Amino acid sequence: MQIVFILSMAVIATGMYACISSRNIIKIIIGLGIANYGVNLFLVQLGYKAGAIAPIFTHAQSLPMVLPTPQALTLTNIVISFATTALMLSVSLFIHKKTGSLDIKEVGGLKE
Amino acid sequence: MWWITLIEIAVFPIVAILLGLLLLGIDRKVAARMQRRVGPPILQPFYDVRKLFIKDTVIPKKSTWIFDFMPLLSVVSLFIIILYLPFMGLSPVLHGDMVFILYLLILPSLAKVLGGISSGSPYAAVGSQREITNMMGYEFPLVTIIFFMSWKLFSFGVAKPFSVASFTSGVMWAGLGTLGIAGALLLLFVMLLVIAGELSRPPFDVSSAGEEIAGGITAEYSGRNLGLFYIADALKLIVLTTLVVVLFFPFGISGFLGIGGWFALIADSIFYFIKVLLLMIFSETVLKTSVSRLKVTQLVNAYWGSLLMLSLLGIFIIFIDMVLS
Amino acid sequence: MTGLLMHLPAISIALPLFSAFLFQLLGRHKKAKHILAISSITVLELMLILQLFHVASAGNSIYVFGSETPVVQLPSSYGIPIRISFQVDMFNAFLSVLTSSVMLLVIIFSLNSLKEDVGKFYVILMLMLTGMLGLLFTNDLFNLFVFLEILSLSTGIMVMYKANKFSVEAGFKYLVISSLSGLLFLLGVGFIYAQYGMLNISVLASIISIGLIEKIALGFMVVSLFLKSGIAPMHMWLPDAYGEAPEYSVLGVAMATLTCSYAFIRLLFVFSVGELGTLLILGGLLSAIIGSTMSLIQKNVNRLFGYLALAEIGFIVTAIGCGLISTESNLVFSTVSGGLFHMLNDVIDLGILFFISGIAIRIKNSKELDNLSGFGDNKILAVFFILAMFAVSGIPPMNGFLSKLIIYESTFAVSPLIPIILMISSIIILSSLVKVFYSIFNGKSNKKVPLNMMVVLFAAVIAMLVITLFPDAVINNLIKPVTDALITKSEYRSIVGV
Amino acid sequence: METYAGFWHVEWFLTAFIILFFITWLIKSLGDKKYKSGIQEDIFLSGHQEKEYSDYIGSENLYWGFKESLRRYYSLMKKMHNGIISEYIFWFYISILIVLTFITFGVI
Repeated sequence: MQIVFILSMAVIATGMYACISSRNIIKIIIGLGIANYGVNLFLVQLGYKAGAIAPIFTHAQSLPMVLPTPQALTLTNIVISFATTALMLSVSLFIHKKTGSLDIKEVGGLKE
Repeated sequence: MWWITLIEIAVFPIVAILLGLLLLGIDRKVAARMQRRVGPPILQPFYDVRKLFIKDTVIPKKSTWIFDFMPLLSVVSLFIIILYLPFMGLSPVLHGDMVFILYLLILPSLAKVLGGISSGSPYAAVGSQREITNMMGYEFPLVTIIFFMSWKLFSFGVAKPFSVASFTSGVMWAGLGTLGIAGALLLLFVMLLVIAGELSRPPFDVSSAGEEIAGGITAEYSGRNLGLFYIADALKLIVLTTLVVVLFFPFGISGFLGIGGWFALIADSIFYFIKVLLLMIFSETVLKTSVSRLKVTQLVNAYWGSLLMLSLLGIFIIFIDMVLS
Repeated sequence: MTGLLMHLPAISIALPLFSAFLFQLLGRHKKAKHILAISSITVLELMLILQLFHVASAGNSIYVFGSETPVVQLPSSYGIPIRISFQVDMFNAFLSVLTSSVMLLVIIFSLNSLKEDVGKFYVILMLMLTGMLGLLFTNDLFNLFVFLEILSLSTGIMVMYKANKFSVEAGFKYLVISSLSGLLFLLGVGFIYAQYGMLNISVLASIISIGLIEKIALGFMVVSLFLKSGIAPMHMWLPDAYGEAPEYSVLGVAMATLTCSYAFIRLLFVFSVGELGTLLILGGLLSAIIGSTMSLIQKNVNRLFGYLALAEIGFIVTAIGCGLISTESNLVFSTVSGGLFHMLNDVIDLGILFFISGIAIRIKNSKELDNLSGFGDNKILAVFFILAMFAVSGIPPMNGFLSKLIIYESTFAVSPLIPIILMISSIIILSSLVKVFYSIFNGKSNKKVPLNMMVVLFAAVIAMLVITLFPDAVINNLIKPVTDALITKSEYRSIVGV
Repeated sequence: METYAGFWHVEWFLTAFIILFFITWLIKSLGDKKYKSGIQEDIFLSGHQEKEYSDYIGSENLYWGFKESLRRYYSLMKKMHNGIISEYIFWFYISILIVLTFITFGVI
């Protein structure tokens, strides 16, 4: 149980590290995506019970079920992160068209 | 009773103008005496103002309507401050808040700056941005001292530590050891320099530097407007010296001499006039004749650097004194 | 009538969403879209004002989604409140009225600035409004995350609405910042859910015992909201977003930032986490200093006002921080009421400044301070700008001075250093506004100011003058109940009888 | 309006303002009546005025004195606001660390 928790924290940490260390906009978006997967993993494992089955009620065997709420949270978070990533990718497309490069140093036009 | 305050509201400003112009005259006379020259007559400022009011008022083509309105606003705001301060040793006409007075002190120089920048001349523009830099500079030590004093009143348990009445109640300097007096003198020294800055007197007169920017803010002003700015300068002298009197010497003489009624009023006002006169002489006449002008960059360093450190040192000494006693 | 009042929280979210959907059906009829936008927001505003009066008289009202009767106490079959619920108290009712009136003014202000893409603009504006109202009313942590994301996405698109090189970059930064903050907020929510298995704020607030896990969870949640409301070390995106947003809807973006600051104020007070007060004060002072000093050297007028907004957020956050730290009750009350009163004044004063700069940019169609001059002969605009300048920098008798007076004279009891720094930064704000005055109101040009912009400006100035002339009335029957609603947490917690 | 440590009365300020505004306007009207109002003159320039007005003092070099005296502070600010997104996010991580250490160790 603790291992999954530590793993998800590690995934979040790598995603966040990717955001600050990469110089390319696409890599920042990928970093954000990875961090989002980390949070999803953390949310899903919250409701985990050993030996329990997925919380689907139709034709369910009479075994204990896993907690459904965190999975609902994860579903919504996946949808939201999908929308955000799609929007950011289209924006980076636009940035490339306007400034001709994806490097955050050239793109960083708004100085002090 | 309220009509008495209305009369006071109308009378006090006129008295303040006369007193201010008189003080300016004395200031120029003493400065001249210090440089071993005769100097203009004491009533010279009155003649200056009369001359200015007779002259034509020239309004430059490029200036906007604000150019003509701002001298008025500058004088009105100074009149209002006088009502909130214990002018002539009497209790203030209207009860005000120290933070309110601090902010209202900005209005006259702000009006002067707005008038300057809308006068269209580049000299006035440079002069007014120097005046704003000067204003940003001297606010720091001024605000530090006043907030420390009200915090001191607050630690003494005064109900409304920010109101002017609690400043003049004399609780401030009640229990002061020798260390406290040294700290208070240091704060007084910083306050005198800050007042010289607010009046843009020589060491800090970057905004109306005659030589560099041809008369600074009031380069384009003439006639009535310049007369009003002259009156505003005199009023500001009165207001600031009264502020120092409130902060550092709030005690009256009549209680000490034990005379009552009308004589007490006269004695108080004379004592007030002496206090104001001495403060003016030490704060800017001495400075005017001994120190030359600072550059704009040195100005902010002087305020935010050395003067601020001095005031913090004074505050620290007083704090130790409070802890000891 | 009571039926409508009962469903008001849900309607206030549904109406903007539904009208956002309707815009697509109207096709190319620009006139119809304008009418729909204005009418839907006015109806919404009237309902929210109605709700404000209802809450003022009848106390908090709750709305539980998906249960038989919306106002019933949560079914406690499992002992865990499962459904998502909205709770409306004086604080968020007051802010919702403020938000919707700001959005109404923004819509009227941008009536003739929109070329052909009218529908797109209104859809984004309506989504922003939905996000803001949802963020204000929600009583559920995860629901707060969802509305935070809706608000962030739509505000990000609004920032890059002008689609030029700089605004796209500012928008991209806004989106990256928002998704990062949403991510960490969700992490905090996850921790709370792991510990208590429930997400309802008022129930959590009544049973939470602040341990290590709760502290870390609240830390994550609150920091990500600090980032979204632009507090000091994490503020760099704010001037970019305000500088590059379209000049007629930049006030909407400012309102989005203030709504995020509502979110963390609500969380801090409901979960009564006192430790963060010192940090809030440090962050507030730092943003006041950075905001004012950086606004001195700006060349783009909206970017300069962005730094002013940052400094104003610094004032509000310092006051709230002092409220969190201090224990003596009327000190807490006066600091928090100073902060909230300043929030109201700040929205109005910055609104006037943004409207005037919007007018100047629209006529001169350039954002640089140097080529905005030419309004020297426009008397009304100059008077309004001077009044707004006095108000923002707190010169008596304007409304900014009232709230700053309350803030100075209450935070000084916490430590005299705080009002000193705040006062210095408000003097520097004054000088940067003099710089804007110098570059806009000089020289003569007989350009006519469009009517709808003047109407909006008049409305904002009238609101400022009302507060200036009747401070006691505004404080006693608006700011006082709002502060009580925020500070006395008992009613907020006990609404959900578990 | 009562605040925690002070007070503010709008009505006194406004009455004083109106009365004194009238008095000052009277003082101003003491001035020379005969003067031809609005004598439009050119501004005083030691040399020939060739440039348009606003080219003289652009908004860029206002407050040169203030910027010059706080030179180190402003260079630090320029480095801090350099427009690179990963720097901004880095500041966010620093703030997370500060807040978390602050809140866990309960330093008031």
